[in-house]
Amino acid sequence: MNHAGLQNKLASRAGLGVLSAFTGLFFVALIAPIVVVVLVSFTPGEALTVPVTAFSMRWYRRLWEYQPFVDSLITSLYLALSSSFIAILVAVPAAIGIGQSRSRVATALTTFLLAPIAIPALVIGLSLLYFLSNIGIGVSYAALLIAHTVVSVPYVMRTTLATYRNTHASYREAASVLGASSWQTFRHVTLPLIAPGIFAGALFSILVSLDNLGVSYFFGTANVTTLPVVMLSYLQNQFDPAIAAVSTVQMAITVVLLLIVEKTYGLRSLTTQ
Amino acid sequence: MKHPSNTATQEPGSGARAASKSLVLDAVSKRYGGVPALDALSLEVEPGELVSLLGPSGCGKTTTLRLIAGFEFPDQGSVSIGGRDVSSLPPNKRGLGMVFQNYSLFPHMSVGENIGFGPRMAGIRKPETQQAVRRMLDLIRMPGFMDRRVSQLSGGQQQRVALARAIVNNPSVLLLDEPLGALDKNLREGMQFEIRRLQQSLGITSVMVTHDQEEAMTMSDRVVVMRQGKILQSGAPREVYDRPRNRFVAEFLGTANVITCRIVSRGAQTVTVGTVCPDEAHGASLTLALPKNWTGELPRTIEVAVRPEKIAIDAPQPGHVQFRGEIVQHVFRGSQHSYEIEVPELGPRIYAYQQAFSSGHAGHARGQAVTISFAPGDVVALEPDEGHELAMSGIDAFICGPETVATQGVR
Amino acid sequence: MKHPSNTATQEPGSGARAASKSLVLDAVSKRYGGVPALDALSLEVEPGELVSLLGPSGCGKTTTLRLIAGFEFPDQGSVSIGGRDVSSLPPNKRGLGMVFQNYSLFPHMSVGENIGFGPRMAGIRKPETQQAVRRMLDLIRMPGFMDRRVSQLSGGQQQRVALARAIVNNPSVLLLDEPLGALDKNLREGMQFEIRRLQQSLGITSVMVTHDQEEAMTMSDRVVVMRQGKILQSGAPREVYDRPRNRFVAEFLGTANVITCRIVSRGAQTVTVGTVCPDEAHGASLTLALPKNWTGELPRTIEVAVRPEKIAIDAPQPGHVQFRGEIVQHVFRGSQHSYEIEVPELGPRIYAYQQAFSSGHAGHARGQAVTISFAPGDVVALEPDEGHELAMSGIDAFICGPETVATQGVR
Amino acid sequence: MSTPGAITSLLLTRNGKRSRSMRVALLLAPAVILLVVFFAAPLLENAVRSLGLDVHASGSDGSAFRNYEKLFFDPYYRGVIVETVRISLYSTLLCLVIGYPVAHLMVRHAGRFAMPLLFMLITPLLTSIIMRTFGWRVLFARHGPFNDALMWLHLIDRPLSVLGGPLGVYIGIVHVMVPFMVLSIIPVLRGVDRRLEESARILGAGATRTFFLVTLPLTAEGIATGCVLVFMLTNGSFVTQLLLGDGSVVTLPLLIFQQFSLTQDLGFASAMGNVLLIIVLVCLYVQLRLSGRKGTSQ
Amino acid sequence: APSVARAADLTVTAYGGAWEQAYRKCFVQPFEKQTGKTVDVILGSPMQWINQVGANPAHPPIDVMVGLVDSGEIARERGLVDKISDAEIPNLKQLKPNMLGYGKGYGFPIAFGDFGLMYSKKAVPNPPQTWKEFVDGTVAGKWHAGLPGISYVATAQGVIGLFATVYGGSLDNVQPGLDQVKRMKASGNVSFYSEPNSPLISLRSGDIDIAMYFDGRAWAEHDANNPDIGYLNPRPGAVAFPTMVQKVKNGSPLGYQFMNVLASAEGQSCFANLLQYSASNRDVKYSDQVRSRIAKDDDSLWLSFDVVSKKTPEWVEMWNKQIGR
Ligand SMILES: Nc1ncnc2c1ncn2[C@@H]1O[C@H](COP(=O)(O)OP(=O)(O)OP(=O)(O)O)[C@@H](O)[C@H]1O
Ligand SMILES: Nc1ncnc2c1ncn2[C@@H]1O[C@H](COP(=O)(O)OP(=O)(O)OP(=O)(O)O)[C@@H](O)[C@H]1O
Ligand SMILES: NCCCCNCCCN
Ligand SMILES: [Mg+2]
Ligand SMILES: [Mg+2]
Repeated sequence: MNHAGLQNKLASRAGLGVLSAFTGLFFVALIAPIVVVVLVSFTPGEALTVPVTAFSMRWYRRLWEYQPFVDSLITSLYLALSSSFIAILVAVPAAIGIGQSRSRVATALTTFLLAPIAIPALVIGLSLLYFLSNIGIGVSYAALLIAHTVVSVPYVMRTTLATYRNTHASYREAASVLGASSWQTFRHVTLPLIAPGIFAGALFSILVSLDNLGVSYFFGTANVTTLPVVMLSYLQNQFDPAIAAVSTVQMAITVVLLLIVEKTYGLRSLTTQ
Repeated sequence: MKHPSNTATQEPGSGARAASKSLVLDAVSKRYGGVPALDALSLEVEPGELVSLLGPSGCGKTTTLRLIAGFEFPDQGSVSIGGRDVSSLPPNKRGLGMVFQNYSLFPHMSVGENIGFGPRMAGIRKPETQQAVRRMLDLIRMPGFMDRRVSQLSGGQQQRVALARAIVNNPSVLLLDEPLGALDKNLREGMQFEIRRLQQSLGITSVMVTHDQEEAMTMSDRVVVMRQGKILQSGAPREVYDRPRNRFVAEFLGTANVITCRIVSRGAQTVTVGTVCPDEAHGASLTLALPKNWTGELPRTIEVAVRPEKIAIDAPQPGHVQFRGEIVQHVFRGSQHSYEIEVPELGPRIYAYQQAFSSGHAGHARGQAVTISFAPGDVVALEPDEGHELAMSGIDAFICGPETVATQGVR
Repeated sequence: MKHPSNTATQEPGSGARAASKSLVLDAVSKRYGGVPALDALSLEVEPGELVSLLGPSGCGKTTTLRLIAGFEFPDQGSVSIGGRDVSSLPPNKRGLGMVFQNYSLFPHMSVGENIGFGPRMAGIRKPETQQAVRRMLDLIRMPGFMDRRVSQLSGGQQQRVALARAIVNNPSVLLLDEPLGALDKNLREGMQFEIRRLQQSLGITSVMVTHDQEEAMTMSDRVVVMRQGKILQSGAPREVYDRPRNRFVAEFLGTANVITCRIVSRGAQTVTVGTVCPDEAHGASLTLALPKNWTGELPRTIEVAVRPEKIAIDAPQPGHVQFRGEIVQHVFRGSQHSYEIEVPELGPRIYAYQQAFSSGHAGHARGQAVTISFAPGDVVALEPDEGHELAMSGIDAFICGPETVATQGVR
Repeated sequence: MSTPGAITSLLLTRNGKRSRSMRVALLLAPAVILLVVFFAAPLLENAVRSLGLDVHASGSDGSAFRNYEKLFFDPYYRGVIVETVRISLYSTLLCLVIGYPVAHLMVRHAGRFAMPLLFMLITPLLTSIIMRTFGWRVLFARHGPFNDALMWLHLIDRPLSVLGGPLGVYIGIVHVMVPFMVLSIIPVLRGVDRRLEESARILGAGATRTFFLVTLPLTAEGIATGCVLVFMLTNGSFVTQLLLGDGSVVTLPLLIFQQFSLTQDLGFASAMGNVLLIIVLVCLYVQLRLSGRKGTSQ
Repeated sequence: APSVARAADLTVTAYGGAWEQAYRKCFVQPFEKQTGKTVDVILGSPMQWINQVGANPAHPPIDVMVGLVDSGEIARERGLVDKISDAEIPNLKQLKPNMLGYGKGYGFPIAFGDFGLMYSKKAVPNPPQTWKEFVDGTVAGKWHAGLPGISYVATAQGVIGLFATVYGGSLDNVQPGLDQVKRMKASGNVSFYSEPNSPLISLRSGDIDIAMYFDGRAWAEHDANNPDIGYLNPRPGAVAFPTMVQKVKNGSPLGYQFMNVLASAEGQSCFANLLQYSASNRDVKYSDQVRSRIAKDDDSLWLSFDVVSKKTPEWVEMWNKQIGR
């Protein structure tokens, strides 16, 4: 048929090719430093060196032996999960409230509820340290939980609001006409429909919490310290592949979490505002 | 299986008349931010009746349904179902069924779970719910679809599942908001039949909103034509079609040749009009029944309407009025021919339909001189419209002479 | 103002025949991931002609338009516009206009910017663009709308702006993909008129896709019925309506009573059939023209079609075939009455339309015994369908006897 | 109905006379109270502290507005404020320029690869900043893979020092921020009606003009969301600047960190925190105004 | 209000990793064995602890705090720590007097590290023997040098003080020192680092050839990964950075007993040999290797950290303005 048609196809293919090459490069750059960390964690040597020529689980055993890593990793995970859970409890109703509201006040409140991600974590941490100490909460797990929840709220609120706005009101109306009470409508219709948004927000807040040094910094106690604080303190005096190993373990745990979310709810919602 | 609405407990204060109705809206008004959406609207629906609400966009059809459903509450007036005032009940306490334009099937549930949602909410136990769902699936002729995902259904199938979900709980009133709006024409006509069949066989009192006038006439026991939050006319489809109250109704429900006539004289119940402009010298004269609500002084002119299918071409009958004209446009529409005829005595253009009786007959040719005729009984005198205009921008309006909604394809 | 397509430069190698056409699709095929969407489809459109593509969902109508527009490239075959092979040109080099179902007006631009987009792309200078936009606004009778935001327009106005935007550059071919699909019925009919008026007065060659058969017949010079990527039948609306090739076309374009008949004998150009099932003893017999493509062995039975409006009730004429039956359903549709009649000699049900001639006439009542009749010339022998079934779930099918698409409302 | 059921139904019910705003207020209350108490109040205390009125902090001598005087009238600190905004702004633009094509490819061409790509996209968020920095140091070392590859290709003949300057900072910031940009653009881009682009094409616009005149403006919403997010997050971060900039990039959050870790001048730190807050609020306000204006016109 | 539920009898602080392990082994465990009391160790950084105490001065979550000299000064000035004497801590008598003086009566150093030059023996076969040689060599491009940036907690002030002293200024006039840093920076042969591990990575990867660094960690890196590393204290000496311990005000009195262990010769011998730092107790026994590596008291430069602490905000600002950007 048409030789020129082929040419034209090729031209548009070439455009796509450039775009694909760019994106490929982008993703390589994106994961390269992370790949380095993972590789280094399997070195048998003392130092974090690249290229890694042999494979060893040595530093994973070391992890296991250095109690603060294990303890603080558990603390961090527990903290991330519980703070995002509390954030869900307060942010989801808020998102629904804003989603239903037609008023300007609610719009202004949206800004307010998003504000905690704009303030340096250190400022939030320090301010809260003095504030909480004044009201008698002091340094404790409770304080850590409060601080992380404050930072988690914006993420959960934002994604939930977006999903809620995307779900048509007629689903809820259909349910109530069919005899569902407000609670039943929420439980059986609204909640399942906005669940992906809630999970996406929770996921973001968990990821952010796991690496949030600034907010955790001031609240560590002997029994309750988060992984970033321990890592920072460890790095002051020692730099060995155990650090890479603990990072890899943390990453592996989050990836598993992600896969669970993906299998249960699908991650499409991550891409939903 | 009969709808249970009449057995509902009757509350004190609601009139005895209301009790015999399935649904009564009593002078309900609703404003949105100061702008009235419904204006003291009253409507009564008999048990088992299917009433269609018709009207231009924004006239308040959906608002009416939402007030009945309980999604909105009236500013004034009351809503009663089965003789019981439900004005302050939330939707889930009203025992209704509803079908939405986009079906609103729960996307996270299977077909069976969607249909079973109502019974489940009513606290019906699982085996009975399953049974009810199966009965519904048989009713809508989709027996094997219990475990299908909603996303795997075609539009027509979704529509039927939505219907099943709405009626499984034996609702006292079924509400349908443009239930067929999202379907294409062929499927739509099939579903009109299906819905009407179910509605009649189960005897469910129903209120439907549709944009499609023919659909409303085909399916309903009664059509209600609304404008700006008010009911203009309500009655059996044929009655409203044949005796439209005013020009708006005439033109909204099908096509109408509206002719402005000079008033010659007035009787007790009748008015005699001349069919040409007052400034012209000739034309026929007709004596017509006065519109019901006609009171006060007689104006100088009056509008009358004749439907295109009432006009015969070259087939005058005794007693019919006759005019000479010329075919200016001929459109073949399948089962009908549509003609645009210039009739000097009436004004520039008259529309006439002719059944396409025979494929051998080519229809009247453009330019052909014809005689048109119609029975005086098919001419309706219209009440003057209260300053409202059908929003038909782009269509020229004549001060005097026939004006027709341009619903004609043109060659 | 005449469309410029014929003046386009003619390239060597394109046939002389193609040059006289505005648009030629020559055996184009298109597959999506192995699944054929278009199958060696050929179509020629005359200058100034409006051709409508009709067919069930997924038959390839949109794909055809997209190939013409250049959004997709054919796997095989070629597309020529004004005698010039454009198969390999990108859309912006083809000089076309297009209107989409949802209008696709640029929401971030004003009405004037939308209409002026094409001239702007063509490098026309600002004052001239402004002038062209103003001319277009006059043409669509929206002179004051230059600076309006698109979101402030009604559906019908958006539709007209989309049309103006599509024709401002004097396109050689105008493509319309369900241009009126989003409008409600009254507005839709007004716009059919409007589009046809502009298309004819400017003489723009046009290809339109619509789901609405009546719309296609009303507006088009030619309708093309498609199925599964192929053209089944193409011709003037009346020709296709009156002489459908097979059952699919007959039922897709309006309503048809399809009756399965026993073949009695065969002539050179004709076939004689018996109107009852072969296992029954009585019934009328008819001699019909053989379908054009009829070759090979005669089957045992043949399907014939009669349109509902060709059937007279209680008004037999000489030479017409007659049957006795009983009214089982009567639906008032405004300008027509629709009857469902049980005719034992033909099978369970026959649909017949009757013009609502007089508002005084109530129509035939349910249960009334009637005589139906139709001219033998209005009966069409159908080619056997190649195993395709119209997807009409929920409608029972009879092995023998009339089958009709259930396009009837039912009381 | 269980107790939570009862409470929720109290909150969610559409009952007759209870107004919508009442319900909305009840739904918003927990979150708003939480943030008023544990976010706004501590920051307010902070603002007071920055005025030197506080009892906790040391070095609160001199005028109450000393800290702000310094921030607004000392050209150095003014410069830092400008630098802070500039870094955030450039990072935001970089993320946009890099992220948009990626989002475009993911939405329009990735097909079944979209999900794996999405996974990869959020990997930077999975590791701690310290380890990411280590990764970069290894990759961009004088004899690391990056320089080796360029040398091998004869593109350079002396190793480039990528890190330790503004370039390193931008690499580090874009690395973590670009996922937020892409994830904000994707849904909006997905929502763009392809027929609008096709309309432009058929009206004579080539691929490039179609993109700039139609696609880009139509994704303004997603771009705005992504930009605000990246801007806000960058504006509040310092670790990347600290670890990859080696002192070459000084921003307000970095100075705040210095006040914590070196001088313990918490009043000055708080003052800088408040300036940051003001910058962010102004940006949010501008964005809301912009999208609000669009909102009313639609 | 009581803010922290104390799990143990005593709460002390520590840096993580090898430091923590040595601290536990040499001090915490012996203390627990001696007294039968339990000790909790908080990992983190000095400023974190100071603020935790500062936020809860009446019920501090910490009893004994480690830190640097300047952070110790801040704690003292904010009134967060108790005065100490050999009445509560008898072992104070065994400490070298100049070092004890560093605590100003509110704490004492347990050990100190020198901040000298770590270099690659291959890349810098003839390392500079004086700071001036180092500066000139850097400016001349003989090597690429790593210097601590202002944001590297703990050492920047020492560096400013060092160059001020070496180049004829003083703690009251640090401009001459800053000028030299500026000079080196202008040569383009300097990288500033912000955390202690990057010089190690950079030295290994060849991005730098020489760096100002702690002796103990340089030797640790030498032993573990990089035998190419050499270390020396240029003349007139490297700044000594002691690790201070302080008793938190309103903290448990047990803290004094613990600090007595911290001051003990046995504890410090154990600790100094593990981390290769010089100890404050004059009776400490070093292994031969460690003795050869650690600073002699007189090649260290002892800055007045009480002055440094007061000057810090000013210096930070000067550095930021002149070198920072
Ligand atoms: N939630 C609302 N807020 C403000 N105004 C509203 C709301 N709902 C409806 N309206 C207004 O009330 C009037 C009636 O609206 P309604 O939806 O009932 O019309 P409709 O007849 O259903 O129209 P359509 O045919 O377009 O669906 C309109 O003017 C509409 O703009
Ligand atoms: N981009 C595509 N990728 C894969 N298949 C496609 C694509 N576009 C169309 N198809 C398939 O090609 C066939 C023809 O589609 P097309 O859109 O042309 O149908 P249509 O006649 O316009 O239908 P409708 O009336 O529903 O608009 C269908 O089977 C459709 O599923
Ligand atoms: N006691 C010797 C000095 C220890 C230095 N450690 C470095 C820690 C920096 N925060
Ligand atoms: Mg509506
Ligand atoms: Mg299509």
